[in-house]
Formats: sequence, structure tokens, C-alpha cells
Amino acid sequence: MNGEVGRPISRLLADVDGARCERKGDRRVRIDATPENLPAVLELLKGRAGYLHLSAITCIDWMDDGEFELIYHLWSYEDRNLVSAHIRIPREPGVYLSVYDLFEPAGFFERDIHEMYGVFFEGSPDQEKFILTEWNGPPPMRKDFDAEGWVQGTFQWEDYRPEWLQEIEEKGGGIAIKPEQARANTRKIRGWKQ
Amino acid sequence: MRPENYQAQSHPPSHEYELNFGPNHPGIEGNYALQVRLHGDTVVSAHADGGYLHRGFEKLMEGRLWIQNIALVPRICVPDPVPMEVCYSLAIEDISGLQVPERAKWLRVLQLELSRIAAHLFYFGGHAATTGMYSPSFWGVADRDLILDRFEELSGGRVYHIFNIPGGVRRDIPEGFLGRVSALLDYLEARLPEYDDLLFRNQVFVRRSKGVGVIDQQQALAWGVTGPNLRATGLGFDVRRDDPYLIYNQLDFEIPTEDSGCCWARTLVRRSELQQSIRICRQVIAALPDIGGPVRAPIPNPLAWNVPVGESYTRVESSKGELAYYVLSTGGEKPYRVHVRGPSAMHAVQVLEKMVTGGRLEDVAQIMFSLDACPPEVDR
Amino acid sequence: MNDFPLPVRAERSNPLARVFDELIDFCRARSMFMLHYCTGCGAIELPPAMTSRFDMERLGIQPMVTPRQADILLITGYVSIKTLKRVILTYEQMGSPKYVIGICSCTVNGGMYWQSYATAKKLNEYLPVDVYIAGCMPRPEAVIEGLRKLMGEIKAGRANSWERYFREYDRYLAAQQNLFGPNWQTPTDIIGEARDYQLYGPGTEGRHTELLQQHQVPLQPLRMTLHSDVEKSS
Amino acid sequence: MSSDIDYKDAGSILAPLKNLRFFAREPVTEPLGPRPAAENYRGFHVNDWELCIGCSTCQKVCDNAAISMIHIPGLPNDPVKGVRDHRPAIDYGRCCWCGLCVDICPTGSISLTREYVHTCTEPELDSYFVLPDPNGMHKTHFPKGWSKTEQNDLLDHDRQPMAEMAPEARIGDFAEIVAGYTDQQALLEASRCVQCGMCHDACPTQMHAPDYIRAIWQGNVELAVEEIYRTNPFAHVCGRVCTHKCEDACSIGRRGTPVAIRWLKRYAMDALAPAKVKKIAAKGKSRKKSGRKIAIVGAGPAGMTAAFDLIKQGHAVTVFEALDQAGGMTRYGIPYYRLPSESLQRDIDIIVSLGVEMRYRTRVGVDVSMAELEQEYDAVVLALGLQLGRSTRIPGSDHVQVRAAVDLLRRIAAGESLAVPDKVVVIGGGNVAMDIARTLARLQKQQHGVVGMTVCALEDFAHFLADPEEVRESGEEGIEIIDARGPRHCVVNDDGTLGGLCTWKVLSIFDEQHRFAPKFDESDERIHEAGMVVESIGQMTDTGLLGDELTEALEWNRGRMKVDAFGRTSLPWLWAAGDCVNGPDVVHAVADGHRVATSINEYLTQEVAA
Amino acid sequence: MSTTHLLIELVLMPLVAFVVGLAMLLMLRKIGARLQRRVGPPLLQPLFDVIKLYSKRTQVSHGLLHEAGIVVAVGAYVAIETLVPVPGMNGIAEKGGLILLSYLMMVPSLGLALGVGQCANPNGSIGLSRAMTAMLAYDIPFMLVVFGVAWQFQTTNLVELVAVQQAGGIATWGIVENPLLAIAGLFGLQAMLGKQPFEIYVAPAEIATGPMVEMGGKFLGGLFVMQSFQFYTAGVLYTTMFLGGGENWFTFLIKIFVVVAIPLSVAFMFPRYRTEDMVRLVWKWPVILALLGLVVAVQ
Repeated sequence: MNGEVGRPISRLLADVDGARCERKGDRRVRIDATPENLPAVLELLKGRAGYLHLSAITCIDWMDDGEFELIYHLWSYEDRNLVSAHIRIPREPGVYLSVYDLFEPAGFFERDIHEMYGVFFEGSPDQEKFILTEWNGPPPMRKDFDAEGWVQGTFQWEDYRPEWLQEIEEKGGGIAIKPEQARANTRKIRGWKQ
Repeated sequence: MRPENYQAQSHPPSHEYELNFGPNHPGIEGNYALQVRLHGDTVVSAHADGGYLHRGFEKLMEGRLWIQNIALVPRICVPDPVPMEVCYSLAIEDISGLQVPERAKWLRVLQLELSRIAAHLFYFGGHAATTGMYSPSFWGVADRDLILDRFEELSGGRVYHIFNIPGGVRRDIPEGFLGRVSALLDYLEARLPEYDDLLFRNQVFVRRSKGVGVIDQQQALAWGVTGPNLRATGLGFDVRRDDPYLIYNQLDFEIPTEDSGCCWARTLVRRSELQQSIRICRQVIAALPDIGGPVRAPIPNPLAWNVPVGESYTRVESSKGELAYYVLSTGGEKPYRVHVRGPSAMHAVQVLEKMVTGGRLEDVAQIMFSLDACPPEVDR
Repeated sequence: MNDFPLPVRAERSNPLARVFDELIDFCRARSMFMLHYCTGCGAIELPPAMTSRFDMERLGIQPMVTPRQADILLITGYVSIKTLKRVILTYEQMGSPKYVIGICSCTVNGGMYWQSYATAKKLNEYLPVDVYIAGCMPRPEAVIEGLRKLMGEIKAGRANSWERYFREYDRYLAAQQNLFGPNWQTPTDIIGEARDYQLYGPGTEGRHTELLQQHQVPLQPLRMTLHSDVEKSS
Repeated sequence: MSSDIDYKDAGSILAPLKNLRFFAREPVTEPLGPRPAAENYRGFHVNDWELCIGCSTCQKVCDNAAISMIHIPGLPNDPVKGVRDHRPAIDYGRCCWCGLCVDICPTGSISLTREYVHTCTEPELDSYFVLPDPNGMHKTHFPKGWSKTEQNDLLDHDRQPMAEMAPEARIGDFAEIVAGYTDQQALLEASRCVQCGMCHDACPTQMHAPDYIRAIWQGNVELAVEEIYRTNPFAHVCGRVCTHKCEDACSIGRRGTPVAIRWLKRYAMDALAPAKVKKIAAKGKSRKKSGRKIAIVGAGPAGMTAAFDLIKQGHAVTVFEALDQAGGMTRYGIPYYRLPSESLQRDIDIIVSLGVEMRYRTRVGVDVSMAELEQEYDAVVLALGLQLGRSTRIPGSDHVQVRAAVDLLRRIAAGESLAVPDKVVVIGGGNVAMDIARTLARLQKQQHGVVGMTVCALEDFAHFLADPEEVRESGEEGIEIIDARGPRHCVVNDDGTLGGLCTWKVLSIFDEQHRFAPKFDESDERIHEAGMVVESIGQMTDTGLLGDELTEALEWNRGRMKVDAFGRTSLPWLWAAGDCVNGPDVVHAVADGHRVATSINEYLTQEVAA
Repeated sequence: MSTTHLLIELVLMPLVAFVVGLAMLLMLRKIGARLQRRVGPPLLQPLFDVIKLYSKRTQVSHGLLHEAGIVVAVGAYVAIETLVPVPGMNGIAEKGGLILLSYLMMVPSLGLALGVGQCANPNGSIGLSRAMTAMLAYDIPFMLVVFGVAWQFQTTNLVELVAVQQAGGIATWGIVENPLLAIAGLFGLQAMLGKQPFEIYVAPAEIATGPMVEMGGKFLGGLFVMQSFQFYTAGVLYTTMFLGGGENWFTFLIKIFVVVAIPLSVAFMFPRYRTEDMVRLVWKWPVILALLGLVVAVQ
């Protein structure tokens, strides 16, 4: 059965322009759709192939390409197959259509993406903040939001002065490499001795 | 944002008032809030408010090495951390084509099922406590603690095991471990009749939970309910069987279902699942001594590990439902994107809001606990 | 850190009064009501500590539901900014003497979420903390050891950090305003309480309390709406 | 399946009351006080300071940023051995006890204990910052919990195998033995590095090995070469024949085979087209001409490195070389199968292409005098090298068939044909002895079809001087190495031909004051039959070219020119560098070249300023 | 009986009640601990709790009624304690009687209602309405039982009640003479003490402990004191009505502790009913039993 699943989907999508279908694994199919035809694709999948369960909507910020990628993961209880439909929308203005009328779980995911990435979904029932009600900054999951920089600028760290450290400092030692300097993000390998 | 023909909701001609459930409220699982609008004892509307446990995991993971994230993932769902570790590891193994040794797969299943038992024991206590009976939670937590002892022995940590890493598990089992787990399972099985007497055959408890918080199969499917909550509506769907991972297709177990979709049905499903998990554990214990070999595939030096370009949407069945990780690698030493789809993300927000509405004030907490909604999964 | 070191319980000269003070401290130590509030992931080790296996009630500790009834506030791990607001509200509503226990790494220096934009890092900037318990998360035994340490501190009359909140309110408020914005206010009148308890110190008021008073909006009493009210207003 | 409690089961009001029997049961409560933790428990850290080398790998794997490296004066700090006086300190306000630091620790010094209780009040918060030592956090002993085992070790201890020619194939041939890494191998090998930087500290020229290894791992060979050229213009050579002090210091080598830093360098150099390397080498070359002139005597690694640096700084550089080609001992001392002259030539070409004026076949002291150089140039560098072989001066060593190793190597490298007898004995146990033995063995194989080569070394195998791999490879090629043999005299046959070498067993080499004073077991005497004896017991500099006047003016130190830390002699215009100052080693010579160049540049710019 | 004697009794009776009540509070927690397989609190725990609560520096009051409510509740119980006879002390029991007692026993709940009402916490108000409903529910069987007992022994005077029962030995105890009433009384006791399955008004998971939600410090201490009086009163009343009162302090204490231990043990085995279920249940079985008992008594 598994091998057969890919074909019906590609047959199903034959009428939809610009939707490509590719089998990725035993129970995984990837569909590359366009923002224009995605609602049609989802409707076909739900209506004709029994993909009733919207497992998740994933958003990816491709900042360098100026695009958001939206992935709709659909599961069919009958075929036991998972379809991931990928689309890319422009990062600005970052607006897309809600699929809430097709899949109710979309309401939560769209709301989540809205507050984490700032993508607006037209027609979604509730795009109020949910998690970040007390957050005034930019949508934090965007790649251009430097969380660590924000943290460093906002918070102070504990300045430990234990006795052993004071003793070592008296002898001329002390903290040689701070943890921040060794982190994969900021690590400068140059100048070991400096 | 609203349709143009929006009209203000008409208020019923009676007293209505709002009650905050949480974040500091014994009827809330974890740190979560529910604003309930009441008409007498009846809930008119409910509004979930999350984010109290938000840590920005998905952002944190984008900034850490592949290996460093294994310390992070179990924290996404504290009562049931093993599926998180396994799911993350499976996703990376899927992308990078790592072949997990057979022994590691069986060990992972053992952990997953023990964790499920622990989570369910915790759940029974929680559900009973919302109805005013505290003894099951005292018992359940104490018995769960015995499982944590075994986890401590295995992984060195009681709650955060950080034991599954991409490629397998970190260590082999200590000597005599299987015997002790086996004894523990015997003990738990012997305890079950006592739990039955106290909780599952308790007339008052049955009366409190039967027919409360009903959700039928159509609604459950439309609302994206998964896991035991879905099985309580009669659909025998389980990721372990229908989208098998590790070695679940080699194991003999059943998927318990109930038809009525009420709190009582959900509890019964979990009770049977606990029995099935014990059964799976026994199979693993029987099979494990014959499976030799390493417990971990060699992985690259964690400080210089580029997972190849690729993406994976990996799902496992946690004690709460369908848990999925979407992991995307652009070939770097860190993930480009990790999306965690916790089962409770559905249950604790949309489903809970809808199920509570129209119900009774005294059942709000019970419904939330019976869905086994885990707020940190929602907030991430 | 300790700009205003706290005195140990002042010894009264009357021996009877001294015995009385000690008796009260003893009772405070032996009867601690813990606020049942799971602020973070460390809370998962509290049920074992409370229930049969480790049984906190042996030490006279039992969970209480509302801040009014509670004596100790356990901050179990990271506090997200959203939670921190509630934690501060809760803390201010608790009756003095009250004690704060910081559990897990996260309450000390940010813990493993130190780069997270969503969590507060050092709990003692926002609230005075009596006892810290190390671990991520600490085992129930460690939690109980921490509570026993707190009992010892209370018995010795040293656990007076709650007084610091009144004496140095400006400093705590500064950190709170820094994180929550200048409009931050709580329903509790800390300065008034400080005067009432004779804990008004040089650090109680300052720049930040001035800011607070500028922004302060009188609190609305809780109101139950009747149908007729709604209609009138709409 | 439906559960064994039916949904329709309404339960019983009496069933719960059955549990009143728990009045008769003992509580399950544990006694107060911490229980002993499990054997694998991940509690507070301990660190074995004897084992710890301060490599900071634990710090890198900890993204909780919980680990600070503390510099502790008084601890051993030896870059050559790969030991730093740093120790990790842990911030328990960040730590999550995941144990990754334990799993990755290259030495296995750090581990977690079964101790888990620490409480403190707010003023005592400093106790959250802990410097783990073997005594544990509260100075009470707790058994170890999570510690290093083979299973949880995250490091790869095995080096990527280097493809080599089989001994049978290579013995009759001078082709390069080592094949070099493929792209895939190089990537895998580079990924083993934990970026501790021990190699950088140990390297005489402080190569940025972690950087270029990381660049190789990222697949960016160009960046790798760029990193290499920051400190080493003799990279093709060093990628093959360096004495790799770095690998001795490598922290991975503590419990496994060190990262193949040298081979990775070679890979990077070979993988990039020479034109690109040239471009990289020329980066940073000063456009401005300083107008200063510098003479360098000797075109070996030291001299050419100095030339490279100085020409990039805008000075005019002339190199005087007595022989036909540049390279010095790397060309004339190292056999082709270890360092093909083409590779050397690539290094030389790159340096020359920067505009260095080369004067070959110009012997200072003969064709041009030092005095002339002093007058014509602003500064002079003596990079003379060690090209005279020392003699054992044992009886019979003046025989015509008793030869010096360096001399023979030079001749072979220059292409002279040499007839080798079917039995040869080499005296010496260093790398040069191995070189000459293996070279001659190849000639024997070519000329006689069999190898008849014996090496008599003064040292025993436990203290051998030559690299172990050289010894291994020599053995594979059929060379007999006899350790702890002291040469007594060369046996000269009655017909005047050389008969062999007589040796005694060595008991000890040094006396109690660590002075060279070998003791022999005279009863254990052996005669090694040989038609040729090659002495390879050390080299010296040919200082004759300096001239008497200059020799007088210079200060000397045990037969070597006395120089300051920057290679400057007692004369202000004269510097000395390379083997003639340091003893034989390519990478030291390169380091010396840099030092001298820096010193000269400073001197010249100061002069201008003044 | 001299006035001094009476005064001493009037002081002593509530004091004894308080001490015994605290011991009953401890027993409650110990029973729970045992059934939940743990050790439980130390012996003086209830005392520590009360002292601590009264010594809190912060005493948040929501107004005069808030304070008065507690005073009314505790005061009512103090009055009640003087009305129930204990071995050697009758106080003013002879002048009171069952009817007065039944009325007085509603006062603490009303006092609490007064106090909680001023807190303006919706959880408190809901809890209060539930508490009132619960009172409405259990008062009917309770009153029936009281009538039944009064009819059975032909007296409403508690002292006489005790005397009648003690005169005939065990055979004349209420529980033997009219077991139906005794069982109905036990039901009523369970509901009156507000223990599971009838614990509808505390309900932490539903309404955050209901009436207690705004009570801290001395108010909570007051509630603790009130609860200890409540346990004591319930135990003594039941003993007086059905177990022949106290012959001496030893048997008396055993009787009241056993009586109270029954509902407390049952409490740890059950969840709570919904309000309407509780009302339905309490109005059904205990009322039927009590009516039958009444019939038996009348005959």
C-alpha cells in the first residue's frame, strides 16, 4: 500500500497548476505548491483523499530570500500517509489566507505564527496574542531578531565573587575565558594567546 | 479582523461573571490560565491564556549546536520527557541517515513506555484530585517515583534523562537493571487492583466523570484531537502502530479505545494503555538480552557536526497524543528551524475552550486534566 | 548586594518576651504553608516531595491554594516575564513574614534559558530570596533539605528577607520597571505597608517609586456585571 | 480492545472502602535526609586536576554558558606537552547537569558525582560558582556518578587512516610514500578537532591550526590556506615533514590518536591550485617600498621565511645560496620519498614570486664577503643551516667508505649516482639516520635487489630519537634497527676495504648529572658486517664563511652564535636564524625566520623614525 | 451548683473542646497520611499552625464584617461547647437542649457567610452559596434525626438523654435502640463535617478552596479553631445521642474519637459529588432512614 500512495496524490494534483508532488519516505509526501493554488490543493486533499488531520503548520523565515515558507502537514487516517505542502510567500508584507474554514486546528497554528513571525492570516478567527501578551518587541522567531543581543542588553548577570576566586586573583590568576567567549555563535578562534 | 456583519454578542438576561482559573490555581495543570465566563454554574465562554511557561525553545534551538539541543528538548514537556528526546533524535537520524543500532531502538522503546506509565500514573492522580480525591495522587506520585528511580539508575537523572541522543542512547543498561524493571512492573500490576478499588471502581468518581466533557468522533477529528483523547471517541489511531517508528511494528500490543468520548472514557483508555505499556515493557525485557551490539551509532564530534541539508517531520506517540518535530537543516552546525508540535497545543487551547463552554464550573478543572493538557507544550 | 544588612531578630530584654519570640519563630518554622503555584519546570519534583514518598508534611509543610494563606513561595525554576508579573503580585499579597525559595539554576543566573528573550534571569533582582536550592531540577530530597535549611534560618531569626522588600522597595521596583515598563504597578501599597510595619527605610522610596506614583491609576474594585449594567453601558 | 473495566460499570460505593486496609500497612515514606543516589547519577562536578589539561573543551560544548576557564598560577603550564594552567569553574546558576562536559572531556578528568544537595541563602550565593576539584563541592567525599566510559564518550579517538604505499612497492622506488587525504577523509579528520588550541600553543611558529582545521571541515580550503599562510610560508614542506609538536600536544591524543594536523595542512595545500595559493600568499603585501635592502645568507626555510616576511613589509631582499637550488636542508637533507622536490619547489616559487632576488651558486665568503654584505645591505641574516656531518671519531672512521649522512643525502638529492655496497651500517638513531638508511636501502634494492641495512643506535627503543613511524616504516622496508649499540671501531679488512662496525652494548647514556657519558657492557661486543658505514650522529654549521674578523667580533655560545630572543647577534646589523641557531627542525626554522623578520623590520622602521 | 463552679465549667468546657478538637485535626491528618501511605505531621502540628497563623504580621482584613464573621463563627461554637455535656461537666446543657443546639449549629456557617461575603472574591461567594446549599441539604436529615432521638428518649434535654442511656447500659444506647436513626445520623455527620463525598464547598480545584480563599493569618487561624470545635461538637453530639455520652473521660474520648474517625476515614476514599448530586443523595437515603427511624421511635 505504501508505494501506491504517492501516485493517487500526483493524479489528484494533476489538475492543479504548479503543484509538484514528491515521495520522501515510507509515509511522507512532499508537495510544492504556490500561494495561489494551496487552498485548492488542501481542499482536494481533504475532500478527495481523506487528509482530515492538520498536524501542524510550520513557518520558516528565509530572511536572505525575503520569503516565509509555510508548511502544512496533513495526515490521512485512511492512507496512513503524511503530506507536507510547502509554499513560499513574500516576507513583506507577510500576509496569507487562513485555512481555518478547512481545518479548525489551523486557528491555533496561524495565531502562533502570527505572533512569532508576524505573518497575518486573512480570515483567521483570532489573531490576538496568546503567548506573548506581555511582549512588545518584534516577532521573536524572525531571523532578524537577535534574541541574545536583546538579552545581553536587558539583563545583568550574577557577579560571583567566591573566596577561592579572590584568592586566585590575588595570586595573579582569574577568569581567563568567559563562557560567552567560547560559544559557537561568537567564538573567535583567532588569537588564542590574546 | 472580524467579519463585517459582526454584532455584539447578546447577553443572556441574567447574572454573568468572570472567574479566572489560573495561573495560580489548583485546578490548572501547571502554569496556565483560563478565563471563564459563568452564568450561575454554567460556563458561557472560556478563553485560554498561555505563555506563562514560554521560553522560546524554537528560538533557543536555532542558536545551539545539534547536540546541545538534547539538553533542551526534554524540558518542553516535563511530565513526559522521553518522547521529546526520542522524537528530536529520530528527526536528526532521519535527516542525516544515521543507522540506530538495534539495541538502542529497544532501549528507547523501554524508556518511552516507562515514561508513558509514569505520565499516566501522574495523570490519574491529577484527574482524581480535580474531583476532590487526593489519595490517588499520593499513591500515583509515589508509585511513579519508583519508575523515576529506575530512570535515575539508567540515565543519571530522575526527570530530565537526557539519555537519548542522535544515533542511539548514551549508555548501556546497568547490570541487573532489567530484573529490577521487571520487579517494578510486577509491583505496578499488583497495585492496579488497588487503584481499581480506589478510583476506577469508585461509584462517586464514575458519577463525577461519566458523561462529562463529551466530544464525539467527528468533532474530535475536526478539532485535531489526538492520542488517548481521540481513542476515547472510538477511533483507534496510534502513531506507534499507524506511522511506526523504532521497533513498534515488531511488538505485540493493542490500541485500547472507548466510544463515549467523556472524561471517564479518557481515563479508562489511559488505564488500559498503562496495562498495554506494561505488556510492551515485558516484551522488551524478554527480548533485550538477546540483542547485542552497541547502543549508539558513531556520531561526529559534536563540536564539528554538520547535519546534512534536509528536513524531517517526525512523529511519535507521547502519553498525551501526537508529538511531532519538524527539523530543517541547511547543512550547518545548528538547526535552521525546529518546530515542535506538542499534542497539548491543540488540547489546551481550542479544544479546551470549546469543551468547557456549556459545561459546569466544577468540571472545568476535570476536563482540562482529563485531556492531559500539558501547558509547557503549548507555550514552548 | 546587601546595602542594608538585615538585623537578626532583635533580642528583647524581657526574658518572657524573648521566650515568646522564640516560641513564635519556632512555630513559624514548624508550620510553613507553601503556595501551590507551579512557576516552572522544577515544580514537577514538588509532587513527589509533597506526597507519600518524601512527605513534606512531616516537617509541617503543606500546600496552600491562595497567596493569603501561604508563607512560602517556591519559585520552581525559570520565570517567564509573564509569570514574573504574577509572581510579584502573588508575593505582595502574601502575608508577612513570608519567605521565597529559589529552586533550580534558572532562578540564580538564568539557567539554561539564559539566552531566552522570554525569561527573567536573576530572581533576587525582583524579589528578596531566602533560600536557594541548587539543581536542574533538584531532587525532592534536595528540596526538603532546602526547606529544612529555611526552617533553621527561621528558628534562628535570620530569615528576614521579606523586610528587605519593604526597606529597599525602590531597588526592587527599579528592576521591575526596567523589565515591565514604567507603567508597572501592583494593587498592593508597599510603601504604606512599610510604614505600617515600621520597616520604612532609606531605600523604600526613591526615583522609581516617584515614577510609580505618577503612573498610578486608582484600582477599580471588582465588579459583578448585571445584564442591565451591560445594556446601559452599551 | 476495551479495557477490563467496562464503560458501563458504574462502580461500587463499597469498593473504595476496601482500601481502609491501608491502616494496617506501613507507610512507604523514605527516612528524612538525602538518599544515596544511583550509580550513574548526574550530581555536582569533580575534576581531577592531575588529569585536566585546561583545554576548555567542556566550555565549548556547554551552551548554557555555565563554564568559565580560570587561570590558576602555580599549576603546570607547558604548551609543548599540551598542558595549560586553566581549570574549568562551573556556574550552578546556569548548569543543567546534562553531563555533556563529561562525555566530551578529552582527558576524562571531569565527572559528575552522586552529591546533589546544595542550599544557600542569598548572601551566600557566591557558593553557586564552583571550581570543581577532586574533593567535591563541599569537601565531603561522594562516589563518582556519571563519568566517562567508552559508551558515552563523544570523541572519535581514531585517526582517519592515511593511505600509504605497501613496503614491497615502495622499497625499490623513491616515490612519495604517503598518499595524502582525500576530500572526504580530510573532512572527517578535521571534524575530530575540538578547537582547544593546544596545537597553536605548542607550535614553534604558532600556526593557527584550529582555524585551518575548522576551515577544512567547513570545506573552505581557500580559507584554510589563508589561515596557514598567516604564519607559515613553508606549508607544503611542513605539511609533509614537520616534526608536528602540535600533534604531541593535541588534547585528543590524551586518550586516542591526535588529530592529523600535519596531514590536514598538507591536504589543504595540495587541494588548492598553486595560482590561488600565490594570490593568498601575496595578500597583505605592502605596496610601498621602504627602500631598505636586506641580505639573507642561505635559502633554507629560515632564510626564505625571513625573505617572505620582509618582502611583504616592502623591503628589498636578496638571498644568497651556495647551491643550485633553494630549500636548504629540506631539499638536500630530506629524501624524495618523504618530501618530493616538486612540493618544496611550490613553496619556493611562491616566495620568489613575491619579488625576492635569488642569487644561486653564490657562496658567501668565497664569491662575496660578509664585509661587502654589511656595506651594501641594511641588515644581514645568517641562515646557514647545519650541513656538515659530525664524526664519531672512532678508530677507522677516517676510512673512505665511512661517510657522513648529510653529505650522502645532499649528493643523492642533487642527482649524483652512488654505488652502494650490499651491506651498510648506519650509526645513529635520529631521523637523519632513518632517512639515510631508507634512502640507501632503496638504492640497494635498485642495485642489488636486496636490502642489507643495519642501523645501530645509541639509545634503546624506549628513548628513541627518531619518530616512531619512521622506525616502523624502516622496519617494514627490511631495515634492521639495533638499539643500544655504541660504536667502538670500524673494522678494516686486511685488504684495506671496510669490513664492518664493532659495537658494544650500551648500559646508560647519561650520568647522574645528565651529562653525556655513555657506559658500555664490553662483554657484549658485536661486529656488523658492512661495506659502508654511514655516520649520522648530528650536524654542525659551516661557520668558516664568516671570516676570522667577524668570528672574532661575534659572541659565541658553545659553538653557536649567541643571539637574543629575536635572533639578533651581538652585532647590530647581523641576525642569525634557523638550524644554525636552534638545531635541526623545519618548523623551528620557519618560526625563527618570522622572529628575525619582525626584529629587522622593527629595527629598520625605528631607524627611519630616528 | 455554685456560680463559681459554673463559671469554671463555662471556661473549661470550650478549652477542653479546643484541645480535643486540635487532637482531632491531627487525627484527620494522620488518618489521611496512613491511608495515603505516608507518615504525616508531627503531634503538635495543629497547634503550631494556629500559633503561626495568629502571629502573622500581615492580617489582611476586608472590613468589619469580615472580622465579625469569624468572631461570630468561633463565638457560636464556644457557646455550643457549653451546651453539650461532657463527663463531670454539664455547663448549661440542662438549660439548652437539642433544639437550641440545632439552631446554634447553623450560626457558625452564617457567621462565615457574613465574613466571606465581604471579601468580594467570586470564589468565596460561590463557595458560600455551595456551603449554604450543603447546609440546607444536611439539615433536613439532621433535624429528623434530632426529632427521632428526642422522641425515642422522650426528652430534648441532653443531660437527661445521657442519663437515660447510661442507666440501662449498652442496651439502651441510641444506636442499639434505633440503629436506623444512628445510620442516618452518620450520613448527616459526614455532610455536616463537609468531608468527601460531600466536600462541595472547599473544592480547591474548582473554586480555590471557596470560602477560605481570602482568609489569611488570624482569619485562617480562626477557621482552624472553628474546624477543631466543629469536629469536637459533632463527635460529642453523636456520642450523646447514640452512644450514651461519656461515663468517664476515658470512654468518652474513645467514643468521640471513634465517631469522628469514621467520616474522616471515609473522606479519603471518595471524590466529591456535584452539588445537586449531593442534595439529591442527602435528601434521599438519610431522610428515608431517618423517617423509618422516626417511625420506629414513635412506635
